[in-house]
Order: sequence, then structure tokens, then C-alpha cells
Amino acid sequence: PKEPAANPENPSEGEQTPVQGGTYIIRQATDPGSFNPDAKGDDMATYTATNVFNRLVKTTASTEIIPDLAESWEFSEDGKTLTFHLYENVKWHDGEPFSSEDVKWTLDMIRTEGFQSNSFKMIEEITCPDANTVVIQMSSPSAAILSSLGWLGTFILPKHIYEGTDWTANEANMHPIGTGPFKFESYEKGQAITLVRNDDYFMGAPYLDKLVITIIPDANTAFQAYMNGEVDDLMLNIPSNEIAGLKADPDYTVYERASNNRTYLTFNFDEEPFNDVRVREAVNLGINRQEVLDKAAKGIGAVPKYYMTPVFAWAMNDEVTIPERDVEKARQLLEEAGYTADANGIYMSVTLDLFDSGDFKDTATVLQQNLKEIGIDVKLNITEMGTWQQKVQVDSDYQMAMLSGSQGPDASAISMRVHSAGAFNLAHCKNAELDALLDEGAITTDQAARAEIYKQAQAILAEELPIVPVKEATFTVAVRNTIHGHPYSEEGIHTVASNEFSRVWVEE
Amino acid sequence: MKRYIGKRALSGLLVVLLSVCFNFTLIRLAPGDPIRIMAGTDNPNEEMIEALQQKYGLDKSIPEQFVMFLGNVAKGDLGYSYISDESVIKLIGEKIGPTLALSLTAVLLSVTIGTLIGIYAARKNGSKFDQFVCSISYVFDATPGFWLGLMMILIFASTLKWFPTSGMVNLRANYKGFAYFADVCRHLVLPITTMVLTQTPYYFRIARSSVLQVMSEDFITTFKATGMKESRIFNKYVLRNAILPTVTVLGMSLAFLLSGSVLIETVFAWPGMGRLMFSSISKRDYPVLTGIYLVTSVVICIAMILVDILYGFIDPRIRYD
Amino acid sequence: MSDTVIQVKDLTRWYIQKKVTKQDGKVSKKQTIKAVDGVSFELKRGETLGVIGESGCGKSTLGRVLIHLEDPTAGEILYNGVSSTQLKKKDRLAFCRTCQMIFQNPFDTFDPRYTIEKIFMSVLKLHKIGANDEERHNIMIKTLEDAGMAPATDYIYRHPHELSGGQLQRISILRSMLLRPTFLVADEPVSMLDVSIRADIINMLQTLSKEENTAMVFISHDIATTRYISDRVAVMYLGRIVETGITDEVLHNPQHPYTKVLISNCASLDPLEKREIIEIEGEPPTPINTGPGCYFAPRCYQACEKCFKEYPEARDLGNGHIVSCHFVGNDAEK
Amino acid sequence: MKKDNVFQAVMRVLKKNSQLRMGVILLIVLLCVAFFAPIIAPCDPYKLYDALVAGPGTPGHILGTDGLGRDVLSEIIYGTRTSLMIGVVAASISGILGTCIGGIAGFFGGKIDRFISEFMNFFLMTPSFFLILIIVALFGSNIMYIMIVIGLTSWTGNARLMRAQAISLKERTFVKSAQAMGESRFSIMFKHIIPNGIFPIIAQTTMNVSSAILSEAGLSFLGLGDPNVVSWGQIIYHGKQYMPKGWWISTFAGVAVVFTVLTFFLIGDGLNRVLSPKMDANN
Amino acid sequence: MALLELKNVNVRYIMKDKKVHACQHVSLEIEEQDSIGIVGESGSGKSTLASAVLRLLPHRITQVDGEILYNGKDLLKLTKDEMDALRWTDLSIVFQKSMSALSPVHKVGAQMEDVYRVHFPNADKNEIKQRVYDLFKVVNLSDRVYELYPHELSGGMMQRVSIALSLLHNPRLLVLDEATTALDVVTQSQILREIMSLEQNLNVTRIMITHDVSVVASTCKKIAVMYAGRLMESGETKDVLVNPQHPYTQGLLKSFPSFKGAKNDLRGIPGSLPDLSQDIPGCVFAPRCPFATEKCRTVEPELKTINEKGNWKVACHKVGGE
Ligand SMILES: Nc1ncnc2c1ncn2[C@@H]1O[C@H](COP(=O)(O)OP(=O)(O)OP(=O)(O)O)[C@@H](O)[C@H]1O
Ligand SMILES: Nc1ncnc2c1ncn2[C@@H]1O[C@H](COP(=O)(O)OP(=O)(O)OP(=O)(O)O)[C@@H](O)[C@H]1O
Ligand SMILES: [Mg+2]
Ligand SMILES: [Mg+2]
Repeated sequence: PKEPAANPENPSEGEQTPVQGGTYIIRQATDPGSFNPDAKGDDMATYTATNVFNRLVKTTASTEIIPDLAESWEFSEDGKTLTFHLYENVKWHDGEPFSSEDVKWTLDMIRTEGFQSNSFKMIEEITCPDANTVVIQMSSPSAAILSSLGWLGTFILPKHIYEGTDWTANEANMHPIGTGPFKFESYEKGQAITLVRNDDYFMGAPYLDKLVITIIPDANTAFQAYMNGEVDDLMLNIPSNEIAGLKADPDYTVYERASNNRTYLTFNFDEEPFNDVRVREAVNLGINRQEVLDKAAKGIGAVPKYYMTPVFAWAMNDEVTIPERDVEKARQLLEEAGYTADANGIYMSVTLDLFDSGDFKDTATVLQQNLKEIGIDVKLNITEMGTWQQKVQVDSDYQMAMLSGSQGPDASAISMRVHSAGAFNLAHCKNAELDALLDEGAITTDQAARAEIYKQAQAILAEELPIVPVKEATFTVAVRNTIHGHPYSEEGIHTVASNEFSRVWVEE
Repeated sequence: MKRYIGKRALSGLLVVLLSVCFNFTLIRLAPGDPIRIMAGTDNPNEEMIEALQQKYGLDKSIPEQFVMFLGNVAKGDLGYSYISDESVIKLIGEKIGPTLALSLTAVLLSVTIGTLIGIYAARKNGSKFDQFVCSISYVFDATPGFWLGLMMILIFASTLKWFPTSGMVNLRANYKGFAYFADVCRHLVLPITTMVLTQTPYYFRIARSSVLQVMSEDFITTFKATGMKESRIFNKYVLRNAILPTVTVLGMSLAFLLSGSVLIETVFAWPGMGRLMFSSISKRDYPVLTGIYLVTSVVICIAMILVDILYGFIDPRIRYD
Repeated sequence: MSDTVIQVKDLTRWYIQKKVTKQDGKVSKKQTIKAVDGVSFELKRGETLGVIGESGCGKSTLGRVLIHLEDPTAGEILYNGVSSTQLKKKDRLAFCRTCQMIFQNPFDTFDPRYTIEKIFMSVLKLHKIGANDEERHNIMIKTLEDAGMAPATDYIYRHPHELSGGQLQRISILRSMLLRPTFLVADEPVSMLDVSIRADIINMLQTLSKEENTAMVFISHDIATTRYISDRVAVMYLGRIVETGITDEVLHNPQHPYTKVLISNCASLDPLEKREIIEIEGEPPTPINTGPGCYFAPRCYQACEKCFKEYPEARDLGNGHIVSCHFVGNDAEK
Repeated sequence: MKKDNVFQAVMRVLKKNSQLRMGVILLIVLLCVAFFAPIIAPCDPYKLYDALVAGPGTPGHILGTDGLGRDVLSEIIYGTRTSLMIGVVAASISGILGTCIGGIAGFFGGKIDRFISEFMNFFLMTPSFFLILIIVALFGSNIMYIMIVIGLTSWTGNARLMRAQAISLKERTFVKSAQAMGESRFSIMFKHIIPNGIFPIIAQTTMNVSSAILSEAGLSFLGLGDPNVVSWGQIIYHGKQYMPKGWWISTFAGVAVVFTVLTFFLIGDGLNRVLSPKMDANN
Repeated sequence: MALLELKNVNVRYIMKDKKVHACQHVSLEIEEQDSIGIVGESGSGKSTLASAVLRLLPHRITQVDGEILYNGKDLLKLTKDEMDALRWTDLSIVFQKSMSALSPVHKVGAQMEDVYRVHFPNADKNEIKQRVYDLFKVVNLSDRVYELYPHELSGGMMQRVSIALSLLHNPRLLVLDEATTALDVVTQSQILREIMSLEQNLNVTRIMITHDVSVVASTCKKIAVMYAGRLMESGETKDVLVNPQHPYTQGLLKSFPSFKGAKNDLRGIPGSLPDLSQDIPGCVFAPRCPFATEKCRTVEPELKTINEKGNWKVACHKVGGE
């Protein structure tokens, strides 16, 4: 980020008085399916949901958890009871008063029928002692419950509208009624979702008159539109190759925020050749992570250092870090594993399954070239996400797969990927020691003790290699200097949810 | 005639049925599970998945599903989208307008322009103009529309800033009435120009060669021998005969109106059917996909019947029985 | 009897046509076109039957059915007493060797991509004539040169389009005669050719068929040519033979009114000759929905009521002169 | 001597027909590029150089590099192979299929014909790009699939042409005469009907090469190209994200597509003209 | 004065790589009320000659020189408008391919009406209809043909329509280019009779192109024999056919089998038409002529008059003495 003061036309930012009004246009790639944000996972409803609804707590762009509907909260001694104190005078957009009953009803729905239901298995009961208090009773202490509640799929829905109906088919799904800073106005399929200011917002009305979410599928077209000023904000979808240019442009401000999202490779433990840890190790040694970062990601992001995401800095094990690239050693490992090179120096040919998303294809292309140098000929199989899911996750019919994902909201989320019972353990990694550690980590609330557990886990991960990290992501957002209060800006990063535009205002 | 239409409609219906059945099966045989996509990759809940599969009838065998589907279609119900739970008819209905605004305009413009130039070039056969237009038409015929679209954006939107890059309306402006219409038109300029540029050569070639073809027919010699003015022969006899192939191909392109512009819609972020389909593929929204397919097939079928009838009016040699 | 090569009994060939646009523009459904409607005749070894008649009367169809290019709807053809259907079923190639056909359009009789050599060789191979390629080659050369196309090497490497119509028609005839057929159909073999070369082709056809003792059906528009080549003639009208007999007898003493009309309309080379032309009304009809009566009745200048009611039986006027007309024969009405 | 004749005939035709001549020259250029790609191409098209999105004229990279540092010129040169292969294989599949199916329908006629015609109707009413998209998107973007699917969805045009040809050819005297000579139906079909009726299909197939190349480019443009081979469509798709600044990536690849499609177009159209002499006489 | 007089007419088709001399040095006189049959083998230039007279050859690929005098005016020198004014009122033609002689998508009547209006733009619809009905009667067609489309007529009917069309403005010169060849004997003679009776009533001069000498024999007063683009012999039918002078005419007549009398031996003319794109020195028929001498092969014979009337002309060295 630049020094705003350095720009003479743009006097010190903090002292400016926010301008009321204006239309703010953000872009997303495809149409949302429905505006019920809890029933089905749909990334395309995120902007709308975040600005129309509220959660109990929300996660900022820097993964801080801050109050949303809940003004404050506290855990009981044993860690099994969590009590939320809600804001008063909260009103639904249709004028109905909001109460703890709405929260109870919604959370009950979420933990039974919501797409995040798995994250709330530990909840036993929810009670509402009064209109502004919600008590959650858990079967065991949970380190992750707050993060989960501030994540997606936990927006509080109006009980008075949904109760007694099929919540996947309720009319309100297409005309959502929330408590949030913006009211839903209209949705033109394939074009735009229009939200208008909620003057009665309990945290104070937003500055903007309108928030328009326009739908532009093609990233390049979107960027053109952005540069032409037809769109104000691309959020995280600025093409990485354009960021350098924007950074150099005095009219734009670029925000870079650490992210818990990382790109990684995973292997099928049940089949040749990756059932052999030496081959996995060779791949780990063969990858040129710097090249991936420079070429595929255009320098946006970071070279991964640890076997777990560095966002949870308290849990990092500096003793087991990812090794430097070593082509010789990698080839040696392959030899040891019993493979012999052909005339072109190729030991084996494997298929890397991935779906097309972001810079995946470029990353895979770089990997393909890297691994060729250590003697592994990689065929890329790029499919539709659904096909990939079927092939890799359901049928486990793959050798090596690439994917990325948010490693949050809590350090414990790693279990999902490497625990033998983890829902997303694509590798089919089965390590009893690791399982035990992860189980313990999930219920330990003491930070230092947890750190120790996860450090040990990292050591095992480095040996087993179910996951080979390729790249750490950074959230990079660029906006014109005239835009203030952006969720990724200095002001927004501690005060609003990562996709919330309630504090945004635009200079005239 | 009525009987003929009836017969055609019936056989068309059969083909549509077959075609939809094929598509229905194909989509469902493809790897990937819509419910899993909905459930997300991170932490899917198996019980919920099962419940949803039951809800959408995905636990049944494909033939059973197909029979159910047909039953619903007969009732005028194309089902509900898995993703949005909205009626497929509504979803498609919303997209048909913009798709037609784009493709129909483009097709009509290209037919008109292409045919006119083609006729003119044929009359001036061998002239500089003819040669010039012919070479140009080859080049545009060989140009991929999506690439031309990119170039158009690059030149006219990014560099010259004459037209908006994409979309259908200026979202900031909030136009109403005529201003809205004008705004849509402004947004239509680039995509339509792209489509017209790549489609016109086709009609141009057909018009030109059929005019040349007709001009070499024997009856033209007869009329020349009677001393009839060339312009009259041309306007009355050549054109009417030469228009037949154009009608045929026009019918074909009308038939593919709904499906033909996926690429252009993608490039210009035009909210049409092509994109609805493309996004439905990635979400495995079977009912929407099948619905689009059904609607497209029916439209194709109707367009073909219409062309046949139109053809009958122009060409008396065609008789229906 | 042993002389009889081919016996045709009640040969019928109908076409079912789906839709027909009639002359008044009305469309009628499914009609039967009786292209050949009960034709019978016999041919002896070496005999030539000329078939004449108006355009569309079914001459070509008769020719095609005779050699089973199309199967007859009814009736039968006996080659040397054996039914053609059986013959064909038993051995298609042997059947093809029994009967052959010369087509009207020599320019289109050969696959344009093949050289004459290839055309000959493939027939010889197909019918296993000659032991090896060399022998076949010699057979081909000899055949051509015997027929006056010497030196054969001038022709055999050419493609059909590089030869004139007359040459092609000769080759076509020679190719058919290679198989030594006992029966030959020639469907207007010279009508596409120039007048100046027609004579040679006709002479060649006649010579070859006499040499090989081949029975022949010669189909033609041209009555003079038919007269020149055939021993007997048959006059066809709407799929039926209305008059048949020794050539000169039929042509110079026609009995059937249609034959009379046909012959009187025949122009002569002599500009001084005075002709008495019998005029008839009406269009040449199509063989659709023929009524119960004589097919010619609607155009006949002497038709009476009876003619419209029943089809006249064939009557033999002696010497093989057979006529189908109510006005001819013993009980002819005045 | 016969060879010479064929050669002379070809030269004569080329002399007469300027489209065809132009197309053949372009095709020879393309074939040379495809065949000698390793010699012509200055770089390995898969190698990632360090200069990303370097403009045309950068030392070592005449047409610049793409977003991953690959040499654009080399990519385009190697892409010729892919495009030609896809075009030719897909068009051949559709040509062979169309010829056989159409030939059988036209020549055998009757019930077979009616059945095949309905079958063709079915394919005709199928929005083919839809179908290709669905299949490739759902089953994977492997170059084999792409070629086969394009081939399998585009044979109807050929079949209709061949059917019409067969129907008119079977009335021709030489077919009747072959029948009279005792040749079997299948032998007539393959020796006379198909070889004599194939010319419009050859012209059509040449055109189909063009449309197959365009279809593949379109698929690649939607991100459905085979990532293991360089193809022009993918270069355009890749270059799209570098658009205003890295204009050379998409632009040159697009030009290559236009060039190739144009080539086959000219040849196809030229063949069409050569094969319908009536129109030519008029010109 | 002759109605039509051809003087030394040459027609060449210009192709990219060669020139075809379709007609060479054709000189012919046609008197008013004459009927002349032009016979000759296929490709001998008969149609080309007719088209040249009517100026219907595509001018870009043909080259016509010589004089074609119609009523003393050279048709080749007329402007397009002058020529158009003559068309159909003075000169009309019927082609062999009658099935394609009219536009397939317009009604027969409408097309005839249109042709009528070419010369009488303000003609009344009913008046035209009446005229067409009259003509239909002449060619033995029923009135309903007026409302039909060409494809609804049989070949014979279309041929009559063509003939009716050609008579629309009572032309003075009518050219029939193989107009009856495709018809069968009965129909052909029917139509020819009708035309001949019209001729007497309407003062029409007829040029009839055919390769059937017998048709000429029975319907034409004069005959002209063409071979390879050249006129071989011309004169009154009763002279030429009874006592042919040119070896080609003789050969031609011998190729026809006779219908009456004894079955004479048929004899064709060996050889075939020369390549018209090549220059042929001497008489074009020499290579096929049984009497050819050295002179024939080197010097081209002139057309010589051999009777007193001056209307029997032969181009042969052998004829008319040295
Ligand atoms: N394949 C067919 N389908 C339907 N009708 C046919 C077919 N072949 C012939 N016909 C009809 O049968 C009748 C007799 O035809 P054919 O060709 O045998 O006559 P033709 O005497 O040979 O005539 P031409 O002298 O013109 O050659 C005609 O009316 C014709 O239309
Ligand atoms: N458009 C043309 N271009 C080139 N050559 C032509 C053209 N039309 C005719 N010819 C040639 O001119 C010569 C005379 O042709 P024309 O048609 O006048 O002969 P014809 O006597 O009418 O023959 P037919 O009896 O077959 O009608 C022929 O050699 C022919 O090949
Ligand atoms: Mg016939
Ligand atoms: Mg002619």
C-alpha cells in the first residue's frame, strides 16, 4: 500500500468526512443460485448474504473475529457453554423486530439441514433465556466454534418468514430479508443484484445508496470493465498479472492481506506410485515453489515454508520446514524407489487431476515443467469441478491431485484433510499417531498446549507427506484511491466482515 | 397442408423426444454429482446429501427419472433448478429475451447485409468490388467470433472507449424508458457487430452464388431473348429464385439462435441462454440443462417446420401432402 | 421349341408412387403406375424383336425387367424354360451371363474414373474369364481389334470421356458380348449418337448378334431403324403390346389404330412424298388409373362404346401377327 | 506417364482456380510449419523463460512471451500441429461416417433410408456446439475426445450430401450397367457410388476442417482445451487475461487461426467451384 | 430483298487457353415466308448460329463478326435498345430445353403476361389473357395452363407453352432450336403441323434447327447442311435431299435407314467431328471424306452456286467443275 498522504490531491485520509450516497458496483463471476445462504453452499451468494444478513460474529479480512449481532459472548469454565449477548433494537428489513428466537431457529436449522451442519455436531442444545441472549450447550469444548459461527453458512435468517416452510423453496430465497446494512432490491439474472441502503441498520446506516453486484463471467472482460470504471471493485479477482501495474498506478491503492488459503498437491496413498513415500518426497523436492510464485502467481502470495498454514503463526514448527528444491536428491529418491530412467531421463508418467480455477492451470503447467526435470512426466487432466470431485473425492480414481482451499477458520481444520476420518482426506492417509494428535488438538483450549500438539503433527506430516504445499495465497485487492472504508483497507480490516461494504464511501 | 404440418410436428416431436432422452441420459451418466457440488467440498454431510438426492429423485434409476421428467413436461413443468430451486421455465424465460435481442438482431442484420451485398456483387460479377468483397468475406468467415470480440473490446472499448466493454445496461445510471432502450442498444453494438461480421460472409456467399447460379439458368436466356430489360429480369425473376437457398440457411440459423452465441455471450458478459447453459454445466444443474436442451430442440423443430412452410410459399414446386 | 430362348408371360411391373401432382395441380395420394402391364412374347435364337411406342409407354421398364435390373411385380420370364427368378437366385453371375443389356447413353455407361482397360478387366475377372491377367488382356485386345478398333492399345488406356460416343457404344456392346449372352436387350442404343455414326453401331450390333446367335430385344423410338434391324416388331401402348408380328407386315400393313397413327406420323426422308397423316387428339397419357377399356380408346379416331368398356383380346391374324383391337379380326364390328 | 497426367491435371486446375491455388500454397506453408516445427521454432514451446509477458521483439522472442514466459512464436508454430491434427482427424471422422451412412441410405433406399434419415434428423436438431460443450465439459478435455466428439457431431452434412449423390448416382447408367454385369451391391457401392460421389464430400470435408479448428478453438477459449498440448485456442484463452498489455499473445494466435481456417476455406470453396463447372463457366 | 441475310458470319468462343471456332464463314439468305431447316451433327454450330442471330451469346466469352442483315439492318451493329425493340416482335426463338425455359417459381400465365408487357407496357390484363388463350388454342393447350406452374406441366405441354410464348407478338422470324426433337413422333408431327398452318396465316418465316433430316424433308422448303461450323450445302429441300451434291450430305442421307422400300445397307460416315479449336487447313470434311484429294486438304472450298435460281449452294471442290 502506498502512503496516501504522498498524494497532494488526496489530503490525509483519516480527516476526510465520509460522503453519503453513490452506487458502488462490485463484480462476481456467475449468478447466485439462491439467497438462502445457509441451506446450500454457494460462493456466488456471499456478497449479497454478507451485506443483507448478519451472523452472530463475523470474520474480518484478517481473520479476526469481531461482534456482529452478538455484542459480546463468553465461554463457561468447562468450555461447554457459550453465551451470546445480542444487540438491542435490531430490526428485520420488513420491519419485524429481531430476537434471540431467530438465532435459535436458524442455528437449529443450520446444524440439521445446513450445508455447514458438520461443523456444529458438538452443539447439544440452544436456549434463549431472554430476547437478547442465546446460550449454546455443547457436548465437548470446541476451539473452533466461534470461527465456524463467523464463517459462511451461518447467517441468521428471519424465523417469521421461514418457519414452517421448506427453507430451500421459500420465496424469500429470491428476495432475501435480513438485518444487514443493505436491503435487497432486485435481481436481474445474468446482470446484477441491486441492494439499497438500510437506513435503520442497528450499527448505523451505510454511506452508499446502492450496492450493485454485477455479474461478468469472463475475468478479462471484467477487468476491462474495471479499468473503464464500469465496475468499482473486483475484490479478490484482479488478475494477478495486473497487480504490479496497479501498484505502480498512483490512482489505485492495493491492499495485500495474509490468507489462510494455500494451493497444495495431494496423492493417492492406495496406488502406485505415490503409495511410496520416497516418490512423494521426490515430488516435494522437485517443485520449484519460487517459480510457481513468480510465474503462475505473478509474485502474488508467498512460498510456503511450513506443512501447515502460517496464518496460525502460534502453531508453526520451525524445525520441520519445507526443504529447498533439490533435483539431484529427488532423482536419487526415485532410483531408490526402484524406478529407472528412460532415454529422456523420465522415470514415470503420472496424471495430475485438477479443475480449472484461478491460476490452477498455470500453476500446474509450472509444476509439470518442474517435475519433468526430476524425471516425472506429468499429464494434466483438467476437468470440470464436479467431475474432479467425483473422480478424486468420491471414486478416489487418481494419482495426484491439485487443489487449494481455505485452511481455516481454525488450525484444527487440518484434520479434515489428513485425519483418517477426515471428510476431505483425499489421500486416504491413515496414521494413528497423527489421528490421536489431531483429535486432541480439536478439544484442547489452551493455546500453548495446542501449539505443541500441532507442531508434532507437522513433523508427522513432513514424513507422511499426504499434502505437499505449493503456494500460499495472499488476498490482494485494488481499489481506486477515492474509495474509502473498503473491507480490506486499514479501516475496514478490523471493523467489518471481509465482504461487507457498510463502511464504504466514495469521494466525489 | 394442415395434415403435412401435423405430420411434421409429430415426427419433430418424436425426434425432440429422442434427442432429449439422449441428452438426459448423457448428462446423468457424466461423472459428477450435483448434490455434492451443492454440499461443497470441505465438509459434506452424507445424510444431508442422501436426503437431497431423494428430494430431487436422483436416487432413482435414469429411466425412472426420465419417465418422471416426461410426466412433468406433459404437465408443462420442466422441473426446478437444483441450485436455485426456481422453475426452469422461469429461468429460461428470463434469458430468452436478451438472447434473442442479441442473436436475432445479429442474424437478421447479417442476412440482410450479406444478402444485399451478395446480390450486388453477383450483378457486378468479376468487378473490383466483387473481388474485394469476396476476399474480405473469406477473411471474416475464417475469423473466430470470440477472438474478434476480444479484439473489438481491445480496440473500441479499452483503447478508444467508444462503447462499454460488456453487460447489457449501465448499472450506475438506472435508466428508464427510452433511455434504457438506448443504453441497451449501446451495449449491443460491439457484440452485434462481432456477430454480424462473422456471420455476414456466410449469407453473402450463399446469396452471391445462388444469384450467379440462377443467372446461368436457361429461362434467363428466354427472357433476354424476349427483350425484357435486364433490371426487370433481375428484380422479378432472378431474385425470387435466388432467395431459396438463403431461406433454407436462414431457417437453420434461426434454429440455432438460442444455442449459437455461447462464446459471444461469454466474451461480452451478455446475460443469455448460452451462459445459463454453461454455468448450469459446471453446477450440474440437470433440470436446467435438460430444460434448455428441450426448449432449444423444440425451437429448432418449429423453426424447421416454419421454414418448410415459408419455402412452400416461395417455391411452388414444393407441395405438401 | 428348343429354339425358344426366352418366353415372357404376363410380365407386369407396377410402381407405387407416393404422391403425384396431376396436371390440374391437384395432388392425389398413392397411385399405381402400371409401367408394364401384362406383356407376353417369345423369342427364338438369333431373332430380334423391335419394340416401338410413344415416350413413357414402358419400353425401358420392360427392358430393365427383362434382365432383372428390377424385379417384375407379376408374371414370369423363362430363359430356356427356366424361371429367371430361380436362375438369378441360384447363381447371379451365371444369370448375368445369360442376358445382357446395352444402354441408351454411351457417355454414361462406364464409370468415368476407370480406363477402358480396367473396365474390361474387372468384368473378365468378375466372371472368371481367362486364367490370368495376361490372358484376359489378350482377350480384351482381340475382342476390340476384331471389332475394328485397331490398334486396341490406342483406346484401352483412355478414360471414357476421352472417347467419342460411337466408340463408347461399341465398347459397351463388346463388353456385353464378351459374356456370350443368349439374350440381349438394347434400349435405344443409338438415339444419343450422331446420325452419321448410328449406322455403324447398328450394323455391328446386328452382326454380332447374328454371329453369336443371340436373341435380342431392340427398343427404339425410331421406326425406320427398328425396321432395319428387327425380324419382328411389337408396338407398345401404356404398358401393353397392342400389335406384334413380322416387321414389314406390321409396319406396312398396320391393323391397330394406334400403329396406324404412329406410322402415318413418321416423317420420311423424301421431301416429295405425299403423306396422309392420321391426326389424334389429346396428350400422351400416363399409365395411372387406366380404365377397364382399351387404353387407346380416349384418343382413338374410331373408338366405340365397347372400346371403353372392355379391353380387347389379342387376336392372331396369322403368321404371328397379333393385334388387340375390337375392330380387328374375325368378329370385327363395323 | 499416368502420374504425370495427374500432376498436370492438378496444375491445370490450380492455374484456373485462384482460390484453390491460394489455398494450396497456404496449405503447403502450414504443412511445412507443422512438419518442421522443431527446426523452425526458435525455442521449446513448453519451456518457461524468465521474461514474462515480454513484448514482441524481445531478444530471443520475436513475438514475445506469454504469461508463463513461453515463447509465443514457438507455441504458435507447434500449435499448427495440434490444430491441423484436430481439424483433419475430426473432419475425416465426420467425412468417413457421413460418406458411409449417407451412401448406404441413398443407395439402398427404402426402409434403411427412412430409418437413417430420421436418425440424421435427430442429429440435425441437436444443437451441436451445446452437445460438444456438454460432453467435453463433463467427460474431460482430452484431445482425443475433442476430435472424436467434433467428428461425431458433424457428419450429418456429409451424410446428406452423400445421400443425395447416391440417389442420383444409382440412376446413372454406369451403375445400372455394373448391376447388369453382375457386380454385387456392396461392390457397386464402394467401387462406383462412393468414389464418384465423393467430390462434394471432399470439398465439404475441407470446410469441416475449418469448422473443427474453430470448434476446438472455441472450446479452448472456454477453458476446455487439452492442457497437455499447445493449441492456438488455448494461447488465445491464456492471452486473454493479459489482454490490453500483452495483446500479442492472443492476437498472433488468433491470426494463426484465421490463416489456417482461411486456408481450408479457400481449398474447400475452390474444390466446390472446380466440381461445379457450370458456375465456373459463368465467371 | 431477303428477310435475313448472313454474310460471312464467324463465331468464336474465347476460352482461357483456346478459341473454339463454332461458326466460320457462314453465308445464308432467308427470304420472307421461307422455312429453312438447318441440319448437322451435334456440335456443328447450329445453335451457336441461331444464338448469334438473336445476339444471345454471352458477349464476354464470344466474338462474332461478319454481317447479319435483318431487313437490311445489321443486327450486330444495333444498340442494345434497338435490338431489344426487335426482339420477340420480329425475332423469337424456342429452345429445346423447354422444361427450364420458364421460371419455376412463377405461374405460366404471369410470365407470359410479363413478356407481353415488354413491348406493350400498358396492355390491359384481360386483353393479354385473351391473347394468351388464343395462342393456347393454337397449340392445343387448355386455358387452365395459364394458372399453373411450369413443373405442373408435362414436357410436351411445356414445349407447346414455349411455342405459344414465342408467337406472342406475331414475330416475323421464328427460330426453333431443336424445339421438337425430344418429343415423340406423334406429338412432334402434331406440333409441326400446327406451326406450319400458323405460318401461312401469320406470315412467319421459320428457321428450324434439328439433326433429323426427315423432319426437314417434310416441313421445310429449304435446307442448310452444316458441318464443323461451316455451311456445306444449302438449297431447296427438294433439290438437296433428292440429289445431294456435297459428299457430307450424301453420307448423311445414307446413314438414315429408310422406312419404305428395300432394306438398303446402312452406311455411316467413319471418323468424327474435328477439334474446332484447331485451325484446319482445307476442307473441314476432308479427313472423313471418301473423295478427298490433296487440294481438299489444303485449300478451303468456297460456297458455289450451282443452279440457275441461285439458291443451291455447295462448298466442295468436287462440285461445280474446276
Ligand atoms: N422408377 C420409377 N418409379 C416410378 N415410375 C416410373 C419409374 N420408372 C418408370 N416409371 C414410369 O413408368 C412409365 C414407363 O416408363 P419408361 O421409362 O419405361 O418409358 P419409355 O417407353 O422407355 O419412355 P422413353 O421412350 O421416354 O424412354 C412412365 O410413365 C414412367 O414415368
Ligand atoms: N459456351 C460455350 N463455350 C465454349 N464452347 C462452346 C460453347 N457453346 C458451344 N461451344 C462449342 O461450339 C461448338 C458448336 O456448338 P453448338 O451448340 O452450336 O452446336 P449444335 O450444332 O447446336 O450441336 P447440338 O446438335 O448438340 O445442339 C461445339 O464444338 C461446342 O463445343
Ligand atoms: Mg426409355
Ligand atoms: Mg444445339
